[in-house]
Amino acid sequence: MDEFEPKIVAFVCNWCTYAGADLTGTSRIKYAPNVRIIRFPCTGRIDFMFILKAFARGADGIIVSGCHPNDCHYTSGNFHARRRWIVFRSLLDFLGIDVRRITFSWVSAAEGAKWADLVNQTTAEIRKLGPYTSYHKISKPEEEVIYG
Amino acid sequence: MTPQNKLLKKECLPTFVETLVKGGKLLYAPTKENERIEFKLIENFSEIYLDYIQTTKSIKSIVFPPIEKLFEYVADKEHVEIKDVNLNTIPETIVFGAHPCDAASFKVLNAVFTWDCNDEFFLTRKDKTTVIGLSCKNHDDYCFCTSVDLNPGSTEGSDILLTRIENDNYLAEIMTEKGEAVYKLVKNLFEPAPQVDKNAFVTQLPKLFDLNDLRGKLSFEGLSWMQQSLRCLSCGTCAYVCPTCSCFDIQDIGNQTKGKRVRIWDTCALPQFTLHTSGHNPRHFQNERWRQRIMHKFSYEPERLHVYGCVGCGRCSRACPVNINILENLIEISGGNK
Amino acid sequence: MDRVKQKARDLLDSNKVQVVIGYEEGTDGTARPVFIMDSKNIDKLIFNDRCYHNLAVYLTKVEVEKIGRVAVEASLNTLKGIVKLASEGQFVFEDIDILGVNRNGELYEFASLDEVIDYIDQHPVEYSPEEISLLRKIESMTREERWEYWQEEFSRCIRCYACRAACPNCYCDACIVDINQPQWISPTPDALGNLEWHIIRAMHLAGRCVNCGACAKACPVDIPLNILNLKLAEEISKNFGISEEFLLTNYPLAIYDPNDKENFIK
Amino acid sequence: MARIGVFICHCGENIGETVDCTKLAEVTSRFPGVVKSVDYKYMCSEPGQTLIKEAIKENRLTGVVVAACSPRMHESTFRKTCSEAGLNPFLCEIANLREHCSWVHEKSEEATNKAIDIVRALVEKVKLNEPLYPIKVPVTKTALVIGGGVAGIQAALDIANGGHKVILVEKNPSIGGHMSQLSETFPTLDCSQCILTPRMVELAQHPNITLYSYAELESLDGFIGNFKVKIRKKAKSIDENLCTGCGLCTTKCPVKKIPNEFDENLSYRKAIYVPFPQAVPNKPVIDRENCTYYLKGKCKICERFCPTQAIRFDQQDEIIEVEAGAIVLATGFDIKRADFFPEYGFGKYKDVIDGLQFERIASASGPTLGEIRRLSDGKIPKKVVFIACAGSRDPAKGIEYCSKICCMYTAKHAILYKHKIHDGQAYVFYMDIRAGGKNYDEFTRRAIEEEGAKYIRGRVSRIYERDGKLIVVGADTLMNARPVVIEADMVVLATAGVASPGSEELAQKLHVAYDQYKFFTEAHPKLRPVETNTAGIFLAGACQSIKDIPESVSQASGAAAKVCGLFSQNELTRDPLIAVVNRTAPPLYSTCVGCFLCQSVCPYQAIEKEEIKAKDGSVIKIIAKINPGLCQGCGSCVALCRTKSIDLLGYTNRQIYAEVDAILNTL
Amino acid sequence: MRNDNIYKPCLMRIEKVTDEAPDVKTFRLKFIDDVQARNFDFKAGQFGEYSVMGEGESTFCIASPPTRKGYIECTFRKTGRVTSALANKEEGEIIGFRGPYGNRFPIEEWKGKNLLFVAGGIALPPMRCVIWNCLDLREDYKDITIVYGAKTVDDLIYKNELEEWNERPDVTLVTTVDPGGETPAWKGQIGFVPTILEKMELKAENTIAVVCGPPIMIKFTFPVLVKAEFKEADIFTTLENRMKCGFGKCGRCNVGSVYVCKDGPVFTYAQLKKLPAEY
Repeated sequence: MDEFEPKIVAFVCNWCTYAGADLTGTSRIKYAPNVRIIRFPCTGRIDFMFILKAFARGADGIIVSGCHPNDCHYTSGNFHARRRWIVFRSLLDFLGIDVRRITFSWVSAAEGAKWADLVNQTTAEIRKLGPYTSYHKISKPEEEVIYG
Repeated sequence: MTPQNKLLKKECLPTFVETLVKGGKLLYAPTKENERIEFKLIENFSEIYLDYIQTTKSIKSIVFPPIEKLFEYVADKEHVEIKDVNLNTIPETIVFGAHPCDAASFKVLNAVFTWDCNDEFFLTRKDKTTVIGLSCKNHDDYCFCTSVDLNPGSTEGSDILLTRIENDNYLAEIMTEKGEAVYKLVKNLFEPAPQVDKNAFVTQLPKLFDLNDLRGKLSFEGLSWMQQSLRCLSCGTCAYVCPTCSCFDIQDIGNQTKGKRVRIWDTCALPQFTLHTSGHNPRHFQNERWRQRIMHKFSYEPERLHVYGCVGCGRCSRACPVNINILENLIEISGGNK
Repeated sequence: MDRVKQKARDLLDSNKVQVVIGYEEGTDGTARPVFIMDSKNIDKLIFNDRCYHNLAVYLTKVEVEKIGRVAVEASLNTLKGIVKLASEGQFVFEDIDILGVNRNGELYEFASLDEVIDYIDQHPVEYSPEEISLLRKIESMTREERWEYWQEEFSRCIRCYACRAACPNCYCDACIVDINQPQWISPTPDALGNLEWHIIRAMHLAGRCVNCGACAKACPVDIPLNILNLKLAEEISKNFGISEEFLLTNYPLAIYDPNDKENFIK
Repeated sequence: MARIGVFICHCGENIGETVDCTKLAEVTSRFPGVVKSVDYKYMCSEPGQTLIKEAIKENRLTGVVVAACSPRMHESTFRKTCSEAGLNPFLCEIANLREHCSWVHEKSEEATNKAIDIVRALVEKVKLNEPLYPIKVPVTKTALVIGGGVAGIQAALDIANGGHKVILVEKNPSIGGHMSQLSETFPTLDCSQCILTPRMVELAQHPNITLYSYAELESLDGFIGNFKVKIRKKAKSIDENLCTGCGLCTTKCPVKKIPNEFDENLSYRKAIYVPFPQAVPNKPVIDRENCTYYLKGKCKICERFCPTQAIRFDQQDEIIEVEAGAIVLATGFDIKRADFFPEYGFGKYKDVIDGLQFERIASASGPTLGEIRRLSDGKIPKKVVFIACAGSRDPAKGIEYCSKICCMYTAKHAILYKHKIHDGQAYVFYMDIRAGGKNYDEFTRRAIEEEGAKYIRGRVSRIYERDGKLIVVGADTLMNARPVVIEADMVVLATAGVASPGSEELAQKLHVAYDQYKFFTEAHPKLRPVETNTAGIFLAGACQSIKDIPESVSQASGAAAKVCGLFSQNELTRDPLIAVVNRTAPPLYSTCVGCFLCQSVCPYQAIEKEEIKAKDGSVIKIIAKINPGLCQGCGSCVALCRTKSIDLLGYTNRQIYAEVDAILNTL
Repeated sequence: MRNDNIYKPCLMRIEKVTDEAPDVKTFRLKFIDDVQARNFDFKAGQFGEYSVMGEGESTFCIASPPTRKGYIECTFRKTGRVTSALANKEEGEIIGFRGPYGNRFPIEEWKGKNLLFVAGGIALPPMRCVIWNCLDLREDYKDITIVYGAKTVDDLIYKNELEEWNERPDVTLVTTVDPGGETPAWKGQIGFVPTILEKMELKAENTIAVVCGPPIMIKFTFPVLVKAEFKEADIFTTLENRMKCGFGKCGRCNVGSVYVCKDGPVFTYAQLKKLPAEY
């Protein structure tokens, strides 16, 4: 059997983390190829449903990252996002959803190395946790309900 | 076939059930867990709870599941392939301990799903389902099967109907070939039936209104539809617990290249049910939707399908979050107690 | 109660309101909402501990708006619902009349929304021991147990949306589950669809919920939905140090404190 | 149907070495909707761009994905390319293969697979892109400058000289600000008034400038290019048109003992007064709090003597409404005063004074006419102790920042003192000498080396009076914290600079962010230092943080340049990537339910209320409306909206769903 | 398995896409399966369920006449999820089709009569089917008059066919646009359809009227026709209730006891008057 390769989606803000990941590239720092980035203008734009949708579509792990507090390009987007995450994460945890699979992070445009570390650490962590079978199982279109 | 009566001693009941379970069919029966009584897939007789008045949800899910896959598809730029559901994979199923109201509901569903063209999903499920009914020992204030021309000992819809008689033994009325087939599996458990008056062993539920009266009084305009329904919150509970409500929606799950088309329950109580894309909604207000619910069951279905869309199980009233009691309203419409 | 009835009668007779929304005896020993448009039916009105429905839910319904001005017999939970709805601009407080008596047995006389808020403030929310113990029980489970627990609970969900319909704060014209471009929430009553629905419901009420429990009471299959709301209410007050009074008229997820603390952002 | 073109750049070997571009192009060509998929050595080169342009035309492309370097690098390049080929530029997306893939992975199948996923996501996104057009906002070419200190004056003059109208609002009776109070300025020691007064006069006479002194901002509405401003003109109690500024009234006024704010309360003024002789406008105002007529109902001596009958006791505050396209905030700073330093006896001992008071004493136009004398007994102080960092950099006092100007002005004070009292001895207690700036360090060294000021590195713990002397107790940290006790005749505290009073209220009126010390916050600390987070509002001078004169003036000129840049166009062009509220068919009209919870999440106050009206004018529904002039496209409201009534152009919910779907290869 | 899956669509290839008006397109569709193509038959007025896999189904009429064999056409406006997905399809791609469903215009009964077609906006497609059907059997009918209006000139659909009808000597075509919707080059009428109709000399005798359009247009057109002494049973229209299944099971197209999907979509004014106003 093939070794499990985690599928990880990263939701990142344009101004800090996306640029930070650019810097990782410019610095030629190598990291695990398991992460796919989706660009947002701001962490404030990241709807929590996107996280759920990514899990439902087969992601094993998720990275959500943006500007450090006080660094938001739009002043407060990351502060609002942080509040939402605090609440959302506690709800997910309460429902038994594996919050270890969601890495929230601040990565600035200057933190190319941090981005590489973040990706590597998250990939290693998810690799350890294995595929997110319990969520994927309920998401499969093939699953049939016989008696509801 | 000619119906035949048998006796099933109470001590044989567990063996009866467990033999059926071992026979490879899925067996659903009422269970009680945390005060919740529901039909569930059973493995042991001990899970079954028969002293119930009514379950929250009906047995319609077995023949008309909340989600029914209609087909799967894969598609790319130039090809679309539709993969049929193999109806042979639908399991043989036994519903054990359903009350006569539930058993009778399949007839109503059948009328809808065979009107002009046959819905094979429903029909296959129905054909593969054997209903072992159980006459009612008790009723509550929500029950009104006698008012919709059924009764607590009615064999309508049951392949076998059990009635608990003296000494907690069961009178088994074997009504159909499907019932006969089950009977044959466990023939040795049955004894010849004694002469009993079945009605003495079922609950006595007075008739509270007359269906024909009701139908005669129903009118689109002029009734207090609004007064009756103002309390209504526009949820779909009544329809989803109803054994005869059969409205559905068709949805695709997946994306344009891979997925399935499913049928899922829907309800006329939600405004979206009839909402046009243009924004126009023929049944915008709740009283219009409430009227549709009552008219559909007691006027349109009898007119078009020759069945009444109600078996008097009272589930909608019990489940209603704001105590809209359909019996109360039907009595009001039909003009009082009979 | 007689004074409440008298006031209701006066309001209807003087045509100051066109409908009184209150409680009456239901058919099974429970109380249920009643709509009285003719003062001769006023004697149906009751008010007691069995009157648990949050009547604020009716104030945003098109069917009710159509009738005219409303007087509502308000329990504490209904009052909270009213304050929340008014603060979210769903109606003008002055456009409704409030019926009921306070703990001293005096008729409600609220001149302004602020007075209602003051009144609510004097009667802080008390969660039932059952609610709290269930919450703690779930919290003390392992993650896998919690998953199993909720999967089992949600498996009963038939997506009848009674929870939504009974909630005064679920007043959106187009609920997110009805939006299909994109399809936010899987519309099917299966494990995924049910999970997504209950997550979004809890999230949309986070910081807005008045903890009246109407959702759980409405649920025909007894899913303890209010525990989700309760959990988030606790999280919000714990994490953001927000008082109940503040919550009545504010939405904590649309504001922030630069010093909000968390322990999970790397 | 979407007709998407995918253009894969090798970037020389930067991408091509790691990612199998040929395979990528081949796989991509099979994606639904992709009608053209090519790879090329350098897509950003002239031939590369031509390739794209030709493909757009030949294949009637409805969308383009360029798989190349980061969009931060060449997004605008390729969008322009598309635009030149007739494709709306917003129908072009960049797949970041270089920074996010080839440069960070080794050559491998995984790298190519990742590249495929990245391109697939962008292809699915671009299918849902809509053509967008830059938003045009008309510009009112009038600037509002708030604050008439040196920064405000500079900004106003620069803008006015650029040919645009300026309205300057100053809360005091005269413009000039703190600079007009100063004696000399560092490091050149030229007379402050001498350099400032001509600018004040120039401003007063400038045809493009309207000055409202003794006025404050009442309220602000609108957005960049289109602000609607209400200004409260406080009643001066004189008719400015009639008043000639002869000053007779001020000499006749019987109320004499009012502390003179301009002189830092070291002298007195009348109830009707001109703050200082060079004031602009040089016309008096009546201080109603101290005027006998307003207090007791009679007097009116000024009215009796006024040769032009210009006194107006019944004058009311006036609200003036003006329109402005841009606003420059130049409200300056203040310093900490008396009760902040009980340990230094400030306020208790007359000869413990603050820096501004020393400026006034040292000023030729000041209360002592430039002679340095003790306030207690008028004697010449022979020993003066200057204490820098009085309050600044002191977490215990709640001010953690450096007030920046104190090191320099303390050195200046020491020099001025030495110049005026040759046998005097100046002592300076300091923490660090911060003298970064042109000729600044030379200046402080001059104070120490040439003017003989004794600099002691350490803090003063206590000051008390004994026998008419001020005993200053401190420590010299360069001498192992050896205690230092100085019997001084005068102590000058370089008290911390703070935000000017009312900054917070003003910031709230303007919806400008401010920090914990109430200084206004710039849009970006490095790259947008003169802009606020509210488009069209700019910062000049010490209202942002304490600054010295040259810095304030530079920033003012910077702000003026920003304003002139803004005014150089008749219409503002803004990126159309903004939020929009949906509209649907009746009876809903919009799925927006008007809860307006989104309003508080918007950092730009861009969410307004909009009434949907029936044909008869009755209001059917009130919904949110995004002001395209204000929205910056952060999308916070979009994520917050429960009914998903708001969407963000360029990052719509559907686009992101499509991306999630595609990037996980569930297609 | 006994019968076919009634929910399973036939696969059809898009042969031709025509842009009719902003957001309005016409597809010409051909069955991929020869057997299905051979067995397929329909009548004017019937409708189908058109689907894009993964997006769902949408209901609209068959817009081409049964007299033109080998293909069907449909015309739709991009409004919801399915129609948006359909609008993104292009020639050569495959979509699903179920049908035909519903009743039909009884055009055999109209033989020897005059026909008046009145349509507004995007409601021309069901009418186009019956118009072409009758034109293809031209000798069966007497005078044929078509009145068609839209909001603006841009919104008029089937522009080529309008021209064709206009040039035919055996058809009287009146086109109109709402006031303000005209262009400088517009040669047709300006005004709402009922108003234009009122100004025409309508002959009710031996004439069948078919009216399709938005509810507001229909509401004002019926009285005009009645005033011109059309018999209520001779005025036909189509209802467009929301549907999902198309064959009387899903339950949402009820108007009273009538199922629009089975008993409709074609109704006479006389029939409509007996129905509750729930459409």
